This record gives sequence, structure tokens and C-alpha cells, in this order.
Amino acid sequence: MYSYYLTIVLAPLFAAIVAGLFGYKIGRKGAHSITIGAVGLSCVLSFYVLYRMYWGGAEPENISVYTWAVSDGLRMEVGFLVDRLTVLMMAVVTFVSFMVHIYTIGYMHDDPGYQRFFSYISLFTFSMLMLVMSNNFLQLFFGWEAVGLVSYLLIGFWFKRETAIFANLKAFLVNRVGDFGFILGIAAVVMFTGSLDYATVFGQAEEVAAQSVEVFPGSPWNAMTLICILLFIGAMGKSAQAPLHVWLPDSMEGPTPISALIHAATMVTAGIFMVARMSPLYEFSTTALAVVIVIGAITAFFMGLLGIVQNDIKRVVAYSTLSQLGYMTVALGASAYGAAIFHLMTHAFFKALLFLAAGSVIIAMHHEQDIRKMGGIRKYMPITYWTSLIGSLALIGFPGTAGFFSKDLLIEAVRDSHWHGEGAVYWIAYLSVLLGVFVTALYSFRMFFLVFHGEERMDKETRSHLHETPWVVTVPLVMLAIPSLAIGWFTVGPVLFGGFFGDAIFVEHSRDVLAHIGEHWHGPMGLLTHTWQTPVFWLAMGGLATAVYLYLLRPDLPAKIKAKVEGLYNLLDRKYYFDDLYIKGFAAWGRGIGTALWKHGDQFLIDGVLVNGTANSVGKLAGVMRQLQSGYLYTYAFAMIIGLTMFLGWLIWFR
Amino acid sequence: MIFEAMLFYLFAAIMIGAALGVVFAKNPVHSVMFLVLTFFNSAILWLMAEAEFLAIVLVLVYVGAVMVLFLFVIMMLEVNVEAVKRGLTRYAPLAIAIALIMVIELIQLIWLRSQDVQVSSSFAPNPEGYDNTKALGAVLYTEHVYAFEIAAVILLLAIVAAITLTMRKRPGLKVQDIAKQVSVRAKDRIRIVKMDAEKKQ
Amino acid sequence: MIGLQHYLTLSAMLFVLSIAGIIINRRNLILLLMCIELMLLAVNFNFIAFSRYLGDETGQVFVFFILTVAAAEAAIGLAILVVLFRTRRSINVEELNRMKG
Amino acid sequence: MVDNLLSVLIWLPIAGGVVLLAMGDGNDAASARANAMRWTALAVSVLTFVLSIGLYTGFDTTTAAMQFVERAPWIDAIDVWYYLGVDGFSAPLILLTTFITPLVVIAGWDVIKTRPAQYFAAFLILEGLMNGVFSALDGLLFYVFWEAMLVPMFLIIGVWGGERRVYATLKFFLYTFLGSVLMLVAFIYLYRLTGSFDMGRWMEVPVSLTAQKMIFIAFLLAFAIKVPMWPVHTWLPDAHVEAPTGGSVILAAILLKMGGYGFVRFSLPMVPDGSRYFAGMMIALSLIAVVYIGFVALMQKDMKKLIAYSSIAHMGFVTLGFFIVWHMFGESGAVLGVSGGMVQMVSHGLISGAMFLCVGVLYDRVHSRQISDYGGVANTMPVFAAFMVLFAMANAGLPGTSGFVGEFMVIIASFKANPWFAFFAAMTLVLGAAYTLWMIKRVVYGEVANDHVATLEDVNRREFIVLGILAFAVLLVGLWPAPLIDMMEVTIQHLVEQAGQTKY
Repeated sequence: MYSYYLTIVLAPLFAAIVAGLFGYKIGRKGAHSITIGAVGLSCVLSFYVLYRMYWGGAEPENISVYTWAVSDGLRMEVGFLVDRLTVLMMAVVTFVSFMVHIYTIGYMHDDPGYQRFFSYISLFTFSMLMLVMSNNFLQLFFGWEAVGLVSYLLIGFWFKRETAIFANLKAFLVNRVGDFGFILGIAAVVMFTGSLDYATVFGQAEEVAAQSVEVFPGSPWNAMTLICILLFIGAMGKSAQAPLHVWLPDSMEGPTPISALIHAATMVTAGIFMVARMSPLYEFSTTALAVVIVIGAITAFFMGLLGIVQNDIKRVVAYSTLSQLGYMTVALGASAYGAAIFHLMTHAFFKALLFLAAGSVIIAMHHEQDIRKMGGIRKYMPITYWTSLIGSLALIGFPGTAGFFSKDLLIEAVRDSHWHGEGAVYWIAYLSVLLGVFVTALYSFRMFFLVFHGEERMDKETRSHLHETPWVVTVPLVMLAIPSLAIGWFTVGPVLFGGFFGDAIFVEHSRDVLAHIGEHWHGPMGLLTHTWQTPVFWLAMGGLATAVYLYLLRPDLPAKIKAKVEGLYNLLDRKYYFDDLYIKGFAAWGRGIGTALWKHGDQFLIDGVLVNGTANSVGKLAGVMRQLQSGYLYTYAFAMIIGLTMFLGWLIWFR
Repeated sequence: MIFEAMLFYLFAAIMIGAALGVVFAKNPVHSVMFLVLTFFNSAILWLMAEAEFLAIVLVLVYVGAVMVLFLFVIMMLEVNVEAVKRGLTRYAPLAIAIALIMVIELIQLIWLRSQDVQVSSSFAPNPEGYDNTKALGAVLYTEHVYAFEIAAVILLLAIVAAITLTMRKRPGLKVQDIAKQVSVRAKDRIRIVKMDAEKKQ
Repeated sequence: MIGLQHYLTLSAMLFVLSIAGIIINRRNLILLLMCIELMLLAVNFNFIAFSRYLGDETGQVFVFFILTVAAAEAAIGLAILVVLFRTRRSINVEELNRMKG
Repeated sequence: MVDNLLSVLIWLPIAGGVVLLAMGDGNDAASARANAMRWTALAVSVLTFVLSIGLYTGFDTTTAAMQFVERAPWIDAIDVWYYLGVDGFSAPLILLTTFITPLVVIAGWDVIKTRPAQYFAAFLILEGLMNGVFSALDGLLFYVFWEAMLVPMFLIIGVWGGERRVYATLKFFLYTFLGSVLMLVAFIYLYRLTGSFDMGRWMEVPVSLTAQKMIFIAFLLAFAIKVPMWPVHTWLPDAHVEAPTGGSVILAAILLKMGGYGFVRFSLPMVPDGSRYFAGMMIALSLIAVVYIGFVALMQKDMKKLIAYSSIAHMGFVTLGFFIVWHMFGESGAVLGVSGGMVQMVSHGLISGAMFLCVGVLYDRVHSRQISDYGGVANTMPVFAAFMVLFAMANAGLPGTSGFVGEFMVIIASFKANPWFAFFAAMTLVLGAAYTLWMIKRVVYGEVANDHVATLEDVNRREFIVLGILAFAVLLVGLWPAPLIDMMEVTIQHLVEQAGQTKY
């Protein structure tokens, strides 16, 4: 299987290098052929590996590819750990990536940077695979940063746009803040276990949890809590959890295919994946899990609220992504790693679908993204309409869709995670995810109705050209709509309750909420029939109904409401002032410090006072001393005589 | 003994007086004359200390040569005496202060220090048949011959330096330039010009 | 009894006088030179006194060399003085500060 | 195999430089003679590099002892030897030197219009002297090479530099000279103690604690200025800004490494107790360098200054890696820190060299180093932009590039020493990315800013070769640092042992 894994990883890399370095030689067709071929190959092989692992009963494999370096007994290797968690991620990543590759042919059709784009997304696929298939922290970090790099390059793909290059810098820096914690977490892991290898580290988890470290003098921290929180800071950056979420909405400056691929389906879920992967560590620190769940809950609810006031079609989807990532994080914090990964998978499909559908609309609207200038597109773009509908339904968890199974069970898991106590943590988490359902339904269908229904608000010119997008766009939509709609039926039982993940995910027995739910599991149909008894269903329906009322029946109402609650609206419109805090606060502050240190520290104090000051004072001293060198003979003679006198005096009296 | 002491004090007093004259005389020529007097007296004092050779040398070299040289120069340069002597008092306090300190130091050194050490202050008499000149010559040409040679070189150097420094090219002085004379070539001196014998009609 | 200390005292007086002379006659180069001669004389006195006191001729050899060097010095010094006077028409020390730093 | 390989590596380039000086170029950069001089310089430098590969292939990674040793009496009277040898510290640095020099020669190919032969000669001589510094095992010999190196560098900045070159050279010279003189004093002290200039003897001889402290301070000034550490760093930005591109490259790539090399060759093994005494201060200074300079770099308006400041921050990692040894002596981690510091030195040599070359490429076209004079360079110079972004990422320590390796190792090791060290060190992740990528944003991306940028031509073949080779090296070290680390591992273990002993 080794060669298979290697092929899965290296094929996209090879394609990326060819398309990137020789893009002009092989032309557009060559570029997309080779990258699509490579990613397709990866996808097929990934599914084969998945098949072998799940149905063929193949054992997890832990393979070392090569030794990166060995120093001080610390082995730093590159290797693959292919277990059931990994193969699921591999399949999702390569499948979505494959779809996005095809879609890109249509979306980027007129762009001069065609080959470059294909090179980037193939490189991304490689990086993401490196991340998920890693068997050690070093490679994890490599993949982690590499996807960040590609994300940076792709957000700034249209590098002439000031907003794009601002967004990509912002994305990279915010991610770097997360990585800052992440690398410290890795360092802590090495400190306590002396190894970077997952297997070794996980094997020592229990001993590590027994140790403590004095971060601040006098207040010992549990070592595992420290490690987990530091690692989670990394996940917060990558998975855009509050307060490090600010980069994700801005990242929508990038071309839509990458919004779908990177900023919805795959890269942003790396944090979720990572925490699930590290479940053998997180399970030893309830403190860390509490932090995770609170952060996730805040993100899930409050970021969802922001989706309601956005007018950019992609930004609405972006905020919904933030909110859904929050959901996954909450699940992680509730020790329901399986639920998180399951939601990650279904979310990858329907969110990629929603983005691609949004992209389809954007193509048709000639790169107009403001939903206030859309409306009634349904009749022009039927395929896009129906696939969008499926995506939106899946997103709000409409019974029967993929999102329904994952979200419903996720919320149920959170509800049952009583081990967090009945205190604030539990209620914050549970209420957030519950209310989040309402919010999700509201903003999803707000956007949906504004875009596809109601009055046609675009200008004539655009309307005359409005038509369904070509097959390279619609085929991926359909291909993604199918799993969005149906995948839940097949997978919910096995993945969540069938012990799908095997040893890949470790949950401490008393906290295993999924096992607890699994005791009452009667198949997807059972869940479906009981759904009307749950608050989740009614909240979703309530949100949907509100959207119908506000945006279909009484389109005049939103503006009035907006006027009524202007303070709240402004708060949401300014995204809780996070951007202001970061840009006017931290960024400006950092530049201020920089200037101050440079001007006052370097130029004034060190250079001015110390360096040139020394030189100047030597000069000045010399200027004074110079006066003694009058040039008159007798001055020198006097000096000699006085010196002689003094020397004699010293000889006589002081020696 | 007492007579010798008296002589010593006498000549010493004259010498100090002469030295004062050197320092304070308004006219440089007088200064030089005082200096000559100083040298003479010190030569006498050296004689009393039985350093005859050096005493004679002092008179011969200093008075006979160096002082005459000083005199020459002063007279030759015709320095404006009044201009030079102005501002005498300005540095007098400093001079007095330094001189005082020096005096105190030297007294301390000579009198007070030597009282701690019990030494006989008078000179040991020279042995019978001692010849200062001979004895000096003996060490000078044996032990210190190297230094002696260097002294000779220094003197030679002084001669050469003094001459080169003061020599100057006077314009209009007619001298032969042998090198030029030797290197003369015929073609530099005459030029044969061909010309027509007569103007053509 | 005239002895070492008397000679040393005499030499010290000469020395102090010459120092005072240097300070007082600071403007006249010739007088400066003369004061230096005086100072050398004081030194010579010391040498001779000690030579006699210790019964060692080396001190007198020193005096001999000092005399030699002093003569050379005087010759060169005066030569410089003459050249100086020729070029600047003055030997006033106040005007000689070309070496000012 | 070449006998006396080290001597060849030292004297071959120097001889080449002297030949170039002797031949001259008639002060006409376009003449055939100048061209011949260029090819000669390139041939000599490439030959040196090819020969130096023997240093790698013939290097025995299992011993910490000196290899390729050459020893001949030089000044008998004071027991000075012409004594050369390399170990795991010096061999990679010599390789770095011989690797960078040909690139510098190519980079200066037709850019240098005045006195090209002398320019190349200066670099060749400098190369030989730098090899000498890295391979000298006799204190006095080391000192001679160390000081002699200043001369060609002084000339390079002073003759081919920018407008304020006189100020910069003077500052550079005085700063570095101040340090080296004190180093000489320490050398003489050690010589008096041992009666020999043999560095091996110096490492063994017991020295009293007070003397160790004094010697450490003397060494510290010499090496800290070269590194440069905060607060004696201010010569670097000025020197870089005024130096010609090649000068900046050599300065950043190799000259700064002399300081780090000095610490591991002199301070740590010779005065371990003194070093231990001051380790806390050194770590503090290193961290200040990382954080403080990171902020300062953020606000630079001049590209070269920015990169110069980033060099200081990166070199902070080197000293941090070296001096955390004392915090975990006897445990694992000490070797990792030193190893990380050494890798960081090599990697920084490649990356900062590449960054300066990138700035040089722009400067040759627009004659400005101001960030504000650029914008949207990617529009007209796509290939160049790709290179620049790659090197910028390496500068920001992206995994997969060489910049990551050293930082990673040092951060991991320093966390073990004290989590707060790692905390401040890891701030470079954010700061490094901020200043580098902000510059990239303003220079490379965006709309075409002005007419200069609009008429830019992309890199020519010569520049492509230079940048391509460096890109390859940066990626190679980033993706597979094992050969480099293996080369140093045993030597570093030996160093950590030496540093752990008490010798008073």
C-alpha cells in the first residue's frame, strides 16, 4: 500500500510543479489536464484505500517515508499514518478537490492566471494530504503551514486587487498567531514526551497528564492542559474560531473555487481534524475540553448572527462556515469527536456545494456578489437553483439531508455531555448550538430567497446575459448535491455508532456521549421519525419560516426592523468590532511599537546616544584637548615641567 | 678645609648670581655673558671636585664654542630686545609656584631623605697618583667605546645638519655644472640650415 | 665640609632657576635654549657629584657624553633658529604656532 | 582527493584575487579584458566550490575531532602555527562560503560598472580569508584572518557602495574592530596561560572564574558585534544599505556567521563557566533581538534595511539556541538547541543572501530601495515575483524551506529550557511573517504603482540562474536537512560536553 499512499500524495505535487513551472509551455489545456488527472488519480486511490480499510478490513498503517533529520535523539521524520480517520479525510479532501478542479475550468475560464491557479490548488491538495496523512507533529506542522501558504497565495490570487492582497496578508498573519500557539504546543509535546511521533506521544499521554509545569511561578498547570490548549490555539487559527476568525470572511476575496475548497471544505477543517486526531491527548484534560467547547459555542452562535446582516453572497456563506466550524468545535469539546468529523464530512459536501453554487451565480452575474442586486434568478439557472436549495436545506439540517443527521446528532451529543457539569460551560455550549440552528436557517434562506426568488434587482445588461453556467460548473454542483442530500443515510450509522474510527479516536469511557446515544440508535429512519419531537427541528423550521415571512412575503419588513434595532445592526454589521480592534488596535499598535523602537530605541538611543554619542563625545573631548595643543613651544615646555614636578612629587610623597 | 669651603661658597654664590643674570637679564647678549660666567664658575667648582678633565672640556667646548655660537646668532639676528622681553610678569607667579614646589621637593630629596641614610657626605679622596684624565680615558676607550663612537657620529651629524640647514642657494651665483658640460652634444649647439644661395630672379 | 649634599643643592638651585627661566623667558627661543643649557649643567653637576661620591668614573663619562650631545643640540638648534629667522623674520615664539592641533 | 584541501580553499581564491588585481581591467567595464577577468573570477570561485565538495564527501561524521588537519610552524618564537582543520561547525560554514561566492560573482557580472576586476578580486580574497577564519585552529592565525577580512569588506562597501558609504564603512569598521581588539586581548591572556596559540590547548586549560568572565566579555564584544546581537547591531542596517548587492549578500550570508561560529568555537568550550554565568543575559539579549528587532523591521521603509533587521532577528535564534544549553545540561535538548542554531546560520546564509539578491535585482532596474517606489512588480516580473515570494516565505520560516528547520529546533529546545523563552522566540512566527509579507504586499502585489514598475523587465538568465540555485538550496535544506545536521551532530555533542564541564 506504501506506493499507493505515495502516489496519492505526490501526484498532486507533481502536477502542481508541472503546471506551475511549465505552465506556459503546456498551455491551459495541459495544465488543467495534468492537475485534474493527478487529483482524480489521488481521489480514486483514496477511495480505494477507504474501501480496503472499511470493507476490506485492512489494518491501520504507520509508515515512515524518510528521516527528515535526527538530532539529540529526537527523530524528525516524514511518514504516513493511514487509519480510518485519515482515510475518511483523504476521501473527502480528494473528492472535493477533484470537483473543484473540474469546476475551475469553467470559473477561471477567462483568467490569465489559469495555469497558476491549477498549480496552486493541486499544491493545496498535496499539502492537505500531507497534513491529514501525517504520522507525526512535524509533518502535521508542515502541512498546516503549507495549506496556509497556498491559502495565502490563493486569497491573493488576483494580486492587483488591494482588498485581496490585504485579505491574504491578514489571513496569513492571523493564521500565524494560531501557529504560534501550535508550535509551542508541539514544543511542549516534545518537552514532555521527547518524541514527535503520534504513536509514541499518545502512548505516553497518561504519564504526561500526571505532570505539571509552572508557567507562571507559583501556579502549576497540568502539562496536558497546557499542551492541549496550545495546540488548540493553532486549531483556532486554522479553523477560524473566535477570536481568530477574522480572516475567513475576508478570504472570500479569493476566487470562489478556493473558497469552496480551502475556506469551507478542507483547510479550515484541519483544526477540527487535528483535535480529533489528538483525542488521546485531549481526553486527559477536561479543562482543555471546556476551553474548546466554549470557544466553539461562541463561534457557532455569534458568527452565525453575523451571517444575517451580510450582503455579499460569499460572505454569508463564509459566516455560515464559521458557525458550522463552531459546531464541530463544540462537538470536539463534548468529546464527540466522531460527530465532529461526521459533520466535517457532510459540511464539506454541502458547503462546497453552496460555495460553488454561489460561484455559479457570480459567474452568471458577471462577478457581481451583492445579493441586493440579485433576485429571481431561479428561472434563469435551474440547476444552480436546485442544487443550492439542496445545499441550503442540508445546511439548516432539514430532515433527511446529510446535514440533518450530522447536526442533529451533534447537538444531541452536546446535550448529553453532562460531564462538563451543569454549570455555565454546559449551558453556553448547549444553548449556543440550539439557538444557532434558528440563526442558521434564517440566514441561509434569507440569502437563498434574496438570490433566487423575489424581485429581479439586477440591471438590464446583466439580466440579458443571465443564463445557466456551462457543464464544467454544473456537473460538480450535481456531483456535490448528491452526497449532500444522501450521504447521511448510508454513513450516519456506521460512522457514528458502528465503531468506524476504531482506534483512531480515543474517548474516555465515561465521557463517550456517542456510545451513550448509540444505545438508543434505531437507524436513520428512526431518527427521522422522531425528529419532530426535538427542539432542533422546530428551531430550524422557525428560522425557515421567519425567512419566508421576511424575505418572500413581506420584503419591506427587514429594512424597518433594521431601522428599529440600529445599535444591534451596527454591532453585527461591524462584526462586533473585531476588525477594528485588530486593525486599528493591534496592527496599528504593533506599527506604533515598531516605529517607537526604531526611532527612539535604535536611531536615538543606540545609534544617537551610544554609538554616535560615543563618537561625538570623543570628538568633543578631542576638541577640548586640542586646545592644549596650542602649537606654542612654551606650552609644551610648561607641560613637561609641570609633569616633571608632579612626577617628582609623586615619587617623594606618595610612593 | 675651611678655606675650600669658603671658596666653594664664593664660587657657588657667583654662579647662582650669574644664573639669575641669565634668566633675568634684559639683553640677550648679557644673558649669554652671564651664562659664560656661570660656566666658568661651574668649571671651577668641578675642579674643586677633582673633575679636572671635564672642567677643562666645559670651558673649551661650552665657553669656547657653544657660547660663541650663541653670541654669533644673537648678534646676527639683531632681535628686537624690547619686544621679546615684554610680558615677563604674566607668567612669573607660575614660575615662582613651580620653582617653589621644585625647591621643596628637592630639599626634601636631598636633605631630609639623606638624613635617614647614614652616609658620609664628603667625597672620598682620590688615591695616590690618580689622574682624572687618564682614568676617564681608560674607561672611555674601553668600556664605553661604542657610545663614544656614537657621540662622534652625533657630532658629525650636527655638523652636517647645521650646514645643510643654514646653507642656501644664492641666485646669480656662477658655478660649473659638470654633468651638463659632459653631456653636451654637437647637434644641440649648432643647427645647419640649408638655404638657397641666391634668390631666383 | 663640602660634599655631596652641597653639590646636589647647588645643582638643584641651578635646576630650579633654569625652570623658572624657561617659564619667564618663554618668548625668546634663544633664551630658552640657554636655559636648557643651564639645566643640563645642573644635571652635569649631579653626575659629577655622584661620580665623585661613589668613586666611579662612569658618571663623568656620562657628563662627557652630555656635553657632546648638548653641543650638537645647540648647533642644530641654533641652525634651525637661523633658518626660522630667515623665513619668518622673527623668532618670537608667539608667532610660531603652526603646529596647533 | 586534494592534499592540503583547506590550504587550497584558502589560498586558491586569494591567489585568484591577486591575479585579478595584477591584471586589472583598464577601468573599462565593457572591455574584453574586463570580461576575461569576470570569467577568471567565476572560474576560480566555481573551482573552489567544486574542490570544497571534497570537504563534504571526505568528512567523517562520526568523530568530533578536527579533520583535514594541516600543521606547519609559522612563528617559532611565540609558538604560532599555521594550523588548519575543520569539524562539524566549520565544515558546513566553509561549504556555505564557497557556495555563495560564485553566486555573488555571477550576481555582480555586468552590474558593476566601475573597476570590475578589483570588485571580483575583493570577493575572491574575501572568500579565501573567510575560509581561513573557519578553518584556523591557531589563535593568532584565526585573528589574522579575522581582521584581514575587514579590509576587502571595507573596500567593497567603501568603493562600490551607495551614497552614505563612508559613514557606513566607518561604522562597520570601528564597530567590528572594537570587538576584535578585545578578543586579541583575551587571546593574549590565554597565550600567557598556556604558552601556546593552539586553540585545542585553550579549550583544556583551567581558567579562574573571574578570568573566565573577563574573557567571555571580551569574546562577547567581538562576536556579538559580528552576529550582531542587540544592542550592538546598528552597524548592520547601515552597512547593508550602503553595500553593493554582492557585499550585502556576503555580509549577511557569511560574515554574520563568524560571530555565531566564534561563540561555539571560543566562548562555549574555552570559558564554559563564564558562558554559564552570562547565559541568562545572552538569552535575554537574543530574545530582545527576536522581538524588538521584529517590531523595528516592521516599520522599515527601505527594503535592504528591512532585510538587515530581519537578519538580526534571525541571528537572535542562533544565539538563543547556543545559550539555552545551560538550562538543560545533562538532558536531551541541549544538543538540539545548538544544532538548531547552526542550521539557522546556514539557512540564514542562503535566505538572506537570496533576499538581498532579490532586492539587488530590483535595485539594478529602478535604482531605489524604497518600498514606496514599488508596487505591483508581479505584473511585470512574474518569475521574479515567484522567487521573491518563495524567499520571503523562507524568511518567514515556512516549513519546507530552510528557514523553518533552525527555528523549529530552537523553539522546541528553548521550550524545554523555559516555556517563556519559546514564547518570545515563537513570536517571530507572527512578526517575521508580518514584516516580510507586508513588504511583499507592498512591493510585489497590487496594481502597477508607477512608470518605473510598468517598464520593468523580468529576470534575465543570469539572475534566474543565481536565484534558481538559491531556491533549490533553500528547498533542499528545508525538505531534507538530515545531511547537514548529521554533519554537525557529533561535534555538537562534544561541544555540549565541553560546555558542561567546570574548568576552574
